[in-house]
Amino acid sequence: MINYIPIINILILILFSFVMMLIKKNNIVKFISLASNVFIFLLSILLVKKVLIEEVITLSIGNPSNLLGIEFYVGKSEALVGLVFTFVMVMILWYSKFNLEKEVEENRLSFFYILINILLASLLGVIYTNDLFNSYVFIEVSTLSACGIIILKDKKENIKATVKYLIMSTIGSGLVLMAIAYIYSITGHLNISNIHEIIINNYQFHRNAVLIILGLFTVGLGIKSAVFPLHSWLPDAHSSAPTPASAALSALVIKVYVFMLMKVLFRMFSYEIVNSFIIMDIILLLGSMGMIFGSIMAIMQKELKRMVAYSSVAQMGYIVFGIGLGTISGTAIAIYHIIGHAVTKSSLFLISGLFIKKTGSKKIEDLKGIGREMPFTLGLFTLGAFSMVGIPILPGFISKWYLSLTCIEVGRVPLILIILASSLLNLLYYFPIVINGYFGNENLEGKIYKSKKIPFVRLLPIFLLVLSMIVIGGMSYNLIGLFSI
Amino acid sequence: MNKDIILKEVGKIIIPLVQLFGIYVIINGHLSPGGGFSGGTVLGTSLIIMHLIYGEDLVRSIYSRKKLLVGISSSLIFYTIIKGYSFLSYELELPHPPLGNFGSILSAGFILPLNIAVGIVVACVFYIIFSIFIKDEV
Amino acid sequence: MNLEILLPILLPLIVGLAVGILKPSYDKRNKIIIATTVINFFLVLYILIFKTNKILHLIKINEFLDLYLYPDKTGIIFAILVSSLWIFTTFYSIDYMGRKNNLSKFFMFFLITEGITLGIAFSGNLITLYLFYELLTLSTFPLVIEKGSELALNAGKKYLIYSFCGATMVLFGVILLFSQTQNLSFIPGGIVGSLVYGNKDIFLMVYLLLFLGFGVKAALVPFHSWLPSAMVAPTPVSSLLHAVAVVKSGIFALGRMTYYVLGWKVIEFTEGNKYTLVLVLLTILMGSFLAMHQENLKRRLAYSTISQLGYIMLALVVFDSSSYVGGMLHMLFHATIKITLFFCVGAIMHYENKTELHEIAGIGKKMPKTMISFTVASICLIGIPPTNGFVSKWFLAIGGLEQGSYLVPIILLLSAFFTAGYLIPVISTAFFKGNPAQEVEISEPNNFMLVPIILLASINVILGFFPNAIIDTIQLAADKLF
Amino acid sequence: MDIILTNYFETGAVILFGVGFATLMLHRNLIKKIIGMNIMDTAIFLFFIAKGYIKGKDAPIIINSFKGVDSYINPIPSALMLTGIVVAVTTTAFALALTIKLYNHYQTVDLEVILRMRGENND
Amino acid sequence: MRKISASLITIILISILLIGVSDLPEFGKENNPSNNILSKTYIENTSKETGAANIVTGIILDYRALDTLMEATVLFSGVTVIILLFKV
Repeated sequence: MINYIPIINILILILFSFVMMLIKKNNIVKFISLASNVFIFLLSILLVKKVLIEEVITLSIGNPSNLLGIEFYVGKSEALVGLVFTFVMVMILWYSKFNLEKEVEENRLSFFYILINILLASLLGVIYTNDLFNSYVFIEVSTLSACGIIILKDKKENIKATVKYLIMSTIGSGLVLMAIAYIYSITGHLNISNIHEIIINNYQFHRNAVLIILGLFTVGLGIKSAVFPLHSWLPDAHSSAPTPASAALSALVIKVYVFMLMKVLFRMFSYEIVNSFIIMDIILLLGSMGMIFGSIMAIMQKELKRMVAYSSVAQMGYIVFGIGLGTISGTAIAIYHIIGHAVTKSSLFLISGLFIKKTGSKKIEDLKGIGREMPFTLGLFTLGAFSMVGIPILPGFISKWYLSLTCIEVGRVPLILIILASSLLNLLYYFPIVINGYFGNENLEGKIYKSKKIPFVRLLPIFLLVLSMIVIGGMSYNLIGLFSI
Repeated sequence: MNKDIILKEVGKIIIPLVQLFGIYVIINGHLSPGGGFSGGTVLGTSLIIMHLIYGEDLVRSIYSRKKLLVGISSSLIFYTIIKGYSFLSYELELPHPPLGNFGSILSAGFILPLNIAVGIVVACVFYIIFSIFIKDEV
Repeated sequence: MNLEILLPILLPLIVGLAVGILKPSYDKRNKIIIATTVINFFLVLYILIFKTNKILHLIKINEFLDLYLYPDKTGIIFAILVSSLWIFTTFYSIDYMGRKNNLSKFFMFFLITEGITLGIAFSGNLITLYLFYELLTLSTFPLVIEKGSELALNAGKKYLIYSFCGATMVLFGVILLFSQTQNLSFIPGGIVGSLVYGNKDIFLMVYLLLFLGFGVKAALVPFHSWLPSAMVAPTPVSSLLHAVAVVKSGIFALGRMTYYVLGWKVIEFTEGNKYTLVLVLLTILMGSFLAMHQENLKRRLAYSTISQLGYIMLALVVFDSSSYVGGMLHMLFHATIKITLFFCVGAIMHYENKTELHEIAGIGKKMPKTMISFTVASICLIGIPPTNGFVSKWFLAIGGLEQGSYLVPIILLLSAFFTAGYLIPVISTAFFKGNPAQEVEISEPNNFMLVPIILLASINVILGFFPNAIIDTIQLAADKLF
Repeated sequence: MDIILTNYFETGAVILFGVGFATLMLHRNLIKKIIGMNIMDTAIFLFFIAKGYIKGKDAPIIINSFKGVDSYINPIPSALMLTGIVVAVTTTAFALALTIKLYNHYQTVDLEVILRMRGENND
Repeated sequence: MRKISASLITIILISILLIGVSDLPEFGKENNPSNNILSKTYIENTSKETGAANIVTGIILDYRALDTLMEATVLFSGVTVIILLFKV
């Protein structure tokens, strides 16, 4: 029965989202969605325990044979990523239970919870599934529901951003579907493992086709996950959305597509096949460019949420960089960075939401002296910033360190300079907020010390997120050992 | 819009036929080409024609938006529960539905009810989307 | 399990946080702080006596993030220096900072910095040292910008950016080093050993990266400009930062790197010290040369610090037993001397609020004890026998000669003249300028300030006469290395 | 090269895909962009369906009696594309809804104009 | 300028995809890799196991029902989002 937890999770989530549609009262809707997500979280813990015992769980849905049915493949990395995603989603829901009313009208509130359930279900589906077409369907669901939580706010910016996002990601999914058509026509399978068995034998006969398939997958999934040159939709969408929505989008949604890309590259094909094509160098280049230019763009921003959004472009650069190294350790670090950044970036977004609510302005320069009014909150923000900058023991440092070691391992030492340079750039845009928040007399004058401070229970989700960030950093050695595709 | 007498009279004849055809397509989904989606589209189209010919109030009086939403949600819930049952039935050795005798309407286990549910969903969704677009507000 | 090693690090941290959060009243706060620093000094002595060369494992996250403390002779000498000078600074700063409100934040970071500096002293491998090094930057930053003015903020940001660039270089070097030797612990003679043969260039790169990276905090010449601009900080802070905590931590880290991680044989093999020697000599000359042109007294002392640090770094690029001894000696002596000078200048600033050279004409009549201590300290710094400054420079010169480079003594002599050149004017202005006719009533600073000054001055003299005890201790440490 | 002519079905689908892509790129009118998106999707469906076709075999529907495994075409692409079509329809509906909303806000469906109109309405 | 670049991108895309097409197996042949054991098994088992004469319906509602369920969810979320969009 425990083997079937992945599909049970997804079914429960969408079932309760259907149920929520019938209910009028917002409080009941909130309760149902929080309860279902917490339940999912507990189930995921069970799943992780099970997976840690027996390496891999594969279950085929619709038919006992994995040839006919749709197969789910839950390895350690899938289970852990799913666990972290559910955890982050629960925290986001907990936060929005208190803070969403300020941003969204009363009669739109219930839709957020409906769409969040569908979104989480689709994300888990993309993570767990081992079937190409099924993952395409899940990706479409996630796109639609992501657009939905962006337009919760009825502003012109949101609609514009959503149109951009929708058009871009439709192109992306079109390319993905094209790639699936190609791969189906040269292998005749949809199950990734079965495709692998066939492709390792006959990829020499279709080298062009395989290269085009790789390119289509990379571009298509790259558009959706805002890999650097294709990121133009991300800042508008993520900064105009209501805060919990942007936390979910920036921490979870864009990661899933990279995870899918990893599956395609390393499980459907294999390290040897992929490294024998030029595509990996291109991916590495994109990752490096993302690390640098994303940070530079972030430095130039005036609005807090836009800055954080651009910083996630830079962080996606790290993940793509890890993929592009094309080694097992590189993949492990990429997955580790997915987890660590999911936790960090969600907490940063939620905290900046609190700041914006407090100061009533999106601008960064209005945050001066915020440390006098909400010192604890800014302290949490500082911890997140430390992780981004790379203070030891925090996840950011761990990923940087291992990425550099892997660079040396594959004999590409100069790339370390890019990693370190981007971490210095992170310093340049995260620390001014902290410094101007805490220090400087003319910043602090006129600020009342802890004026009507937030009750701790409202800070608890963010606190838990930051705590789990530290834990993830501390357990990094054990974690990275577990990750593989 | 001006409600033309010819339209109304032809509609009286055509709309039941269209709906009948939609239902036929749905419940023959497992025997002949078609199925829930095609049939549901036909049904939704019939609602749209009704809306266009007799105006919104008649359709609203029969199928209010609340009813439609309830229809969508409840049939989706039904769908999910049935599919959850059959997904888990392999693991738990639950009994399979009777397949019936091949080729008759009442056969093929869950497929017929699922088709009906899907048909309801598609029809309601299409009509809701159309009615929102034509008034461009809820 | 030697948990006691953790005590001198944890105690100031905890007390500091407590002070910062609870915000006790003025008198209670002063009592707490003085008690803490004094107790800490004795804790360090306790470790010196009972816990030398004992290991305390903190956490082992993975094969490289293995944090442990290992106080050996060198580390404990540094720790004693830090904890003793901290006591004087505490007394001094209690009077200097006065009764301004929201000082509890200042004293919180003041104590935290002591804990972290002791952590640097005790850390047992390079990654632990790196961790404390980053934390030191973060904890001293609020002290630098304590005034909170726009100028202070900019100076602080400059300090932060310089330090983090240095730390990044260090990180790069550490990563390269780790990828070669799967080990970062401190062993006399280095961990590299025979690995250097074959991949000489990588280790040259590692050495240069680490030297420049740590050199940022040690105010090596291309990266020295944060030090004078950080003079906006209040005097106790700048005396601590520039005489004890920060720059000496940089020097200490450099020493660890040179003698305990890479090992001087390896560096000599890679011939990296040829390049760094140039930088060091440049530091000595440029520092003292620039110091002569400063009107502001504190800036003058800051530049003099830069050049004096150059002396100490000589011991890290001229690999010889006696030059090592000289470097260590100068590390201690310069600390005491420079902190005395800073205290005197600070006293003048605080009571007369005069900061420029020409303003202090005739101040020698007004506060004679202070200025006499200043004179004593500057004589020591110039290095006229039989003061302590002379002793350390003597060892340095010997070391240079034994290595057959005659450049070193020449530079030392030259820079001694420069030193005289920028310190004598202060003294002469203080005593002999201004009209001697008018009578001024003597107004010395009160005892909180005066006692540390006089004590430190006399300590300098005493050390100048009886340096042997310390020399022998350092000689023991040196014999392990050479 | 001749294979391109042999696979005329895929070739046509790919060219149609290009036409849709060009429509999406070139036109500033949102409605036309959406039409381009639809053309792209349709081209992909065509491409996919073509994978299932085998010369001279029947649709995969058993009329009276099962005529053996080798007498039916490959049913999988059809099954997949049924799903794909519905997804495309929903996306189109959503895009059209957004267009209507934008038109109510800006009184135009020209995406360039709309995107230029930021700044003055940063409410 | 936009037009030129867009048409260039399109032409490049088409040509790349056509290179891919020229690498694919021939159209309509029986021994293509896509007509493999998988499709044969579907054709053989669907009518027996699900009792559906329409093999496609059998596949989408029984073997690959998860796709269909998700597709219904797409419809649901689509209508949800549209209602949300026009809610005033």
